[in-house]
Amino acid sequence: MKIPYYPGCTLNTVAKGFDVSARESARALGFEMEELGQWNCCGASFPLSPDNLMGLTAPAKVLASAARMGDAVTTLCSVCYNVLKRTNKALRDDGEKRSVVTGFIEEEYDGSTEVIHFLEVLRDRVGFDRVRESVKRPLGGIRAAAYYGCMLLRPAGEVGIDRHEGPTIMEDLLSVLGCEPVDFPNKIECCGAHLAMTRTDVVERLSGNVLESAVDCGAEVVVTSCPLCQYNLEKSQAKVAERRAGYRHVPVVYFTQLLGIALGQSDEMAGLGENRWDVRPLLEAKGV
Amino acid sequence: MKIKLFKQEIEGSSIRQIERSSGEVLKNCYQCGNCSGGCPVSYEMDLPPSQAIRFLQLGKVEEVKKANSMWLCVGCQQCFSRCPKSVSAANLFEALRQMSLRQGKDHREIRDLPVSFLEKAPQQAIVCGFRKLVS
Amino acid sequence: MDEKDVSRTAQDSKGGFEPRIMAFVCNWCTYAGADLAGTSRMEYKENVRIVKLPCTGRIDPLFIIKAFENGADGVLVSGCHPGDCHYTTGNYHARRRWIAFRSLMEFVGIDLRRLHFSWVSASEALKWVDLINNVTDEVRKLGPFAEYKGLKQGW
Amino acid sequence: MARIGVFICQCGNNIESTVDTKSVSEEMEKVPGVVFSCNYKFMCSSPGQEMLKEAIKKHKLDGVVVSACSPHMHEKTFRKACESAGLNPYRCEIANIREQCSWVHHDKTKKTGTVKSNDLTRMTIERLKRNRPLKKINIPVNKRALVIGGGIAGIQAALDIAEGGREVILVEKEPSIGGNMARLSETFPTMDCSQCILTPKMVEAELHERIKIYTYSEVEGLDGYIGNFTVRIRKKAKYVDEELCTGCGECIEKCPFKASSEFELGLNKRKVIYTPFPQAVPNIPVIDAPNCTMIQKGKCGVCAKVCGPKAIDFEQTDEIVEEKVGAVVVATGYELMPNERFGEYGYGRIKDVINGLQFERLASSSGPTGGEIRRPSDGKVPESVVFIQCVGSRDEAKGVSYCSKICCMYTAKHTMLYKHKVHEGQAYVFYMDIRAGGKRYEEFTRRAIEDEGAMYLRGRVSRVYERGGKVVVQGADTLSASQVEIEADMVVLATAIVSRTGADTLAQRLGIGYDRYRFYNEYHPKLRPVETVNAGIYLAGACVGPMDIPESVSMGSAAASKVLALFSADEMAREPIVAGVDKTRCNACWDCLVACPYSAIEKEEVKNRQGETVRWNARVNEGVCQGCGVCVAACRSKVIDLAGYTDEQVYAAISAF
Ligand SMILES: Cc1cc2nc3c(=O)[nH]c(=O)nc-3n(C[C@H](O)[C@H](O)[C@H](O)COP(=O)(O)OP(=O)(O)OC[C@H]3O[C@@H](n4cnc5c(N)ncnc54)[C@H](O)[C@@H]3O)c2cc1C
Ligand SMILES: Cc1cc2nc3c(=O)[nH]c(=O)nc-3n(C[C@H](O)[C@H](O)[C@H](O)COP(=O)(O)OP(=O)(O)OC[C@H]3O[C@@H](n4cnc5c(N)ncnc54)[C@H](O)[C@@H]3O)c2cc1C
Ligand code: SF4
Ligand code: SF4
Ligand code: SF4
Ligand code: SF4
Ligand code: SF4
Ligand code: SF4
Ligand code: SF4
Ligand code: SF4
Repeated sequence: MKIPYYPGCTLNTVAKGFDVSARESARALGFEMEELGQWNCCGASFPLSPDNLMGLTAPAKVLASAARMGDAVTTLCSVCYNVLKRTNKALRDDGEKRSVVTGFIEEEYDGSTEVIHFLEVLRDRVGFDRVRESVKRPLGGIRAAAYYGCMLLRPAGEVGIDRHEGPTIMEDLLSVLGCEPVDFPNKIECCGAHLAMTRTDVVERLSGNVLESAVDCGAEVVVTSCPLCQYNLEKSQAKVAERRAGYRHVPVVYFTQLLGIALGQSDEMAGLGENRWDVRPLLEAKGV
Repeated sequence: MKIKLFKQEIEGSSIRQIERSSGEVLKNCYQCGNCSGGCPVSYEMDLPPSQAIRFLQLGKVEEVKKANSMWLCVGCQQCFSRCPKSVSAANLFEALRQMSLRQGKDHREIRDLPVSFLEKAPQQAIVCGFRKLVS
Repeated sequence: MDEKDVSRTAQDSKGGFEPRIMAFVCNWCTYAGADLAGTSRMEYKENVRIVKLPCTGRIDPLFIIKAFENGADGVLVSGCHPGDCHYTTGNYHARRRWIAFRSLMEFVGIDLRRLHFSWVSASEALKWVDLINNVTDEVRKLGPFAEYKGLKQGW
Repeated sequence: MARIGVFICQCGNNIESTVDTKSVSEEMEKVPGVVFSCNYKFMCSSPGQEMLKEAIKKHKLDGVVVSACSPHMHEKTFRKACESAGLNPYRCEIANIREQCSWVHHDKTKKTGTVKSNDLTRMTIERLKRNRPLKKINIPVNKRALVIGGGIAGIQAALDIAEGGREVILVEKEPSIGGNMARLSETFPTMDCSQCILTPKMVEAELHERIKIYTYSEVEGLDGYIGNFTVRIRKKAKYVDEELCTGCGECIEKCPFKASSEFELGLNKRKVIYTPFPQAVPNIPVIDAPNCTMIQKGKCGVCAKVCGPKAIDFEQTDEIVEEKVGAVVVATGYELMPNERFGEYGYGRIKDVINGLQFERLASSSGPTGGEIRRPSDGKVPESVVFIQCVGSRDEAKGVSYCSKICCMYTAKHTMLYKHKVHEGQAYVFYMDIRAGGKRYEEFTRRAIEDEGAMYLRGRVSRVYERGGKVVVQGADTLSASQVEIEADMVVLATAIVSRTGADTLAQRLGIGYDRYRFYNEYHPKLRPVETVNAGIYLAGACVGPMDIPESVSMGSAAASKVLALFSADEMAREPIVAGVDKTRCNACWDCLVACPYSAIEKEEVKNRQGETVRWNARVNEGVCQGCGVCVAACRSKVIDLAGYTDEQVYAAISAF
């Protein structure tokens, strides 16, 4: 099985571990993530004004490129997923928009390519049972909090890899890998996103709330699917530690990193070294 | 605050432009406050989403433009996903930002950003941020 | 009178003093509430004997004196909540009557702690159970109402 | 000596598990007067009942005690069984040894349960010994109904009763039936035209062979009790002979004088001889005597001259008629609170401040402006209208504390009517909450806002004043936390719905209850919403509290079905649990009369042969008495008693304790 794959700009740069661990895991599970021959940045934000067609052109180009490779395209980053999926829907449902946008990018595209997140690939195409069978190093009951944030889930009806108020897809994967998933109230709250650029105080507060909420529920590691979440959560730990006596930093990792380790990848391959707080001691302590 | 209400403002051209640009119908909002209740940044907003919408309903666009709310909205869609009337404050704030940016007023100067940020931050944050905050 | 003594002995044979409580209740609210306690299989102290009347407004204060004379150690009166009376204002009449009646009770030498008033609606089974248990406990603490039985005259 | 049979039920194991029924049965045999006693597995089963019947016959029992479940369960069953065995059903009593003994005392040794069952059964036996056989009371029923008030609720009740085959007397105080609904333009939530749906019903009532309508009439008094009322009706002088008048309207046309129209709420004038509105039923004019120069000063008489059939009769006087009926439906409706109470809103001072019903008239095609929205002061079409909700309602300080329930809906309707007629107009509504609970109601108010563009402002208005031909409204919008000012052309006040002036007087005449706002009290607000404490008198429509047309109609129909049920038998059977007075010993202190919640006690005059009053005594009207026993406890002479719960019976039960 081969699946066209759109990495997006961030996975090509600061989030390499996310990318590599996923590709390697796919290989271990018997399928190939085939990077799009030609791609550009998706724009990292879906244009919220229906009259802003400019914002649709970049993702439309990505989709058109994917269409040349297969009937579906997968991504890892939550933001890419959100932007591609929404753009795709806009192009599919609105003929007028479609003709303007495709005219502008001078490529044919009808919206028929399916945008699926890597988690969906694992659940729906590979099957979590297959994943379970392939696990070589069960993760020793490590208590992992799956953090979804906004982009995987909202707006419901347009995106949504799972129920938008109570998703469990990531937890389901984590328990297959031998983790003990930790449910926590803030798992679908925003991390502060691009306010990292303007209002670090807000980001620190929102991401801090996520961290505290996870830790209070017993999390030993927080698992994400988005480089921006990852960045904000890691960056905000210092502030949490400042305002909360006895706070111990929790490692924040991509779900693919844990997947890779469980499937037997080396620490380097899984990019564990890229994380600001190392998850390795924790794994060792659990006998992984 | 004291305001006078005028039909000309309630149905004014700015209001119509905001509605067109956002795809939202202001009258649909019945001011239940769910958006403000769930918005992760409403605590920092001069006008929380529902109140911003209220001023737009009354035709008072300037009140909303003066407020910091639109620059704080991160587009997380929590408001929309829980709105019983399917109104998206996110879309309305986007429309207001566009209105402001299209007049060439940047909310953030690139040169003000710390170098460390530009080095470490994920590309997507920078791309997205520029799209939202800079014309 | 023989039968009565049989029952008295039976209660006393448990050991300590077991008070005898007479309850005057209205048919619509409290009687139905007590029924509900039964259908819900709740459990309460067995010391109470109910006399059913259409309405608390039917209760003549002399009934109470008569009950004490006949060996009751405590008396309970319970009906519908104010405003809920099946007969619209019957319980309100009852209430007004009690106010005048209290002083009479004291005058004839009845310890008012032996006399309890309450409102129990048809759905308040639990309240009924608590009421009986509490009244029983309270009257048990007061001991037998022997003084009053001495005053008994024939009716 | 009594011959009493005692039957102790085991209820399978329900009683037997904690009560030794055999021992109870043996114990009861020892009680004087008991001639038979047994225990049985299921007393209510057919064999159980058969056993009871046989025992009655075999042992010639004159009384039965069944110790079993609660009397609320099977008292009827066993009384019926006794009756079929020839025993008076009221000679059967139940001792409750299940719900109030075996089920609540879980002592498995059976000691507690058995002792208590002994007591309960013995107390019941003693009560029974002193019980007299009672006979059900039968009251003849006069199968005609009186309906007071000819609004939509009263019309509906009258039509339903008449359709059910019974005669109806409909009394209406105005010259026409129709009530407030006749004033409305279109009606929420469907927006059908009020006149179009009401007029056919009015005509149907007028033409119905079993409905007799008295308009311009009021109820002066009511005597009697359920099934047997006598009502006195004052027919006010119309100065027009109803038999002769053809309704041609010539008199109205020619009458040279005018007065303010009540129906149009002062927005228009009418002639001194008039019908309130063109579709009036009956279509017979009345003369407004205080304004008629002929009646006041003996000058004019134009109407009499032009009247072909000579129907005008200046000599007419009020007439009192008596009717005999078996049931009464009260449907006297509502009024609006006088707005003058709210000086800050300028009603009465500022011409362009009007109330909701006046707006209905402006919007009505048969109204003073022919359906065009024009403001009263200068007839200008208002470019903007401010509607103020909750005026007087939910206002403890100056108005009433309740919510008038329909004004949110009619205000939404008004904004739509306005928008339909004045496309460029802007409606503003000040509200505290939008209360639109009802089928399709919320959707209706949303339509006013979303589709018709009414601007709703959450807050109250503090003051209204005139400035340069405009009406300035100053209030708040709490949603934006702003003080709001609007320059409007007209202001409409949604004033509180209140009870009719004189509602209390009528209630006193009828012997029914009313609350502090003079709305009539239901027997039970949930379970008997159309009945009153006075049996045979029913309620319908807004005289009970603010309500809309669908509710008023439902109540009208519900009241009618109660009346028809009452009329379905020639006689009414009543439980014989009623009070009775020992008349010779009654000393006429009237304590009982004051205490009785149902006014069931009457003063009875005893005369000698010469026709001189020798004494007075109390008498219980068995048709009215509900058997509460309040009078018994009230009588200091101990001469009034309650069948089934006599003093003697209660004392016997106490003594057996
Ligand atoms: C501004 C306004 C708009 C409304 N719009 C709507 C609407 O769109 N849809 C809707 O469903 N409802 C509407 N309503 C409510 C509607 O008017 C009432 O629900 C309905 O009229 C109640 O009917 P009724 O028969 O109970 O009372 P009424 O209509 O008040 O009729 C009572 C009748 O009894 C007569 N009467 C009073 N006292 C006596 C007496 N002592 N003896 C003899 N006769 C007496 C009166 O003269 C009157 O004819 C509106 C109300 C208002 C104020
Ligand atoms: C949480 C809550 C609190 C409430 N509190 C109050 C209160 O305090 N005061 C108040 O006035 N009201 C209250 N209500 C409203 C009240 O419950 C309803 O008004 C009332 O129960 C409606 O009665 P009903 O007979 O119309 O319907 P239901 O009570 O629903 O009875 C309908 C019956 O029909 C049966 N049935 C359904 N379909 C069929 C079929 N096809 N064939 C045969 N039988 C069928 C059902 O089993 C049921 O027994 C409350 C409601 C709720 C939800
Ligand atoms: S949640 Fe929706 S309806 Fe409620 S206030 Fe916000 S936008 Fe308006
Ligand atoms: S999209 Fe904007 S307004 Fe809506 S909840 Fe998120 S931050 Fe708040
Ligand atoms: S009569 Fe009552 S107690 Fe006896 S069997 Fe029947 S239900 Fe049970
Ligand atoms: S003119 Fe005579 S008949 Fe004609 S309406 Fe007047 S009173 Fe009646
Ligand atoms: S007599 Fe009276 S009613 Fe008749 S026309 Fe003259 S003023 Fe009018
Ligand atoms: S129905 Fe609406 S306007 Fe009328 S009193 Fe109630 S809340 Fe106020
Ligand atoms: S028993 Fe009750 S209803 Fe009957 S007369 Fe006495 S007080 Fe009135
Ligand atoms: S209270 Fe007794 S004595 Fe007085 S009037 Fe009534 S019945 Fe007669």
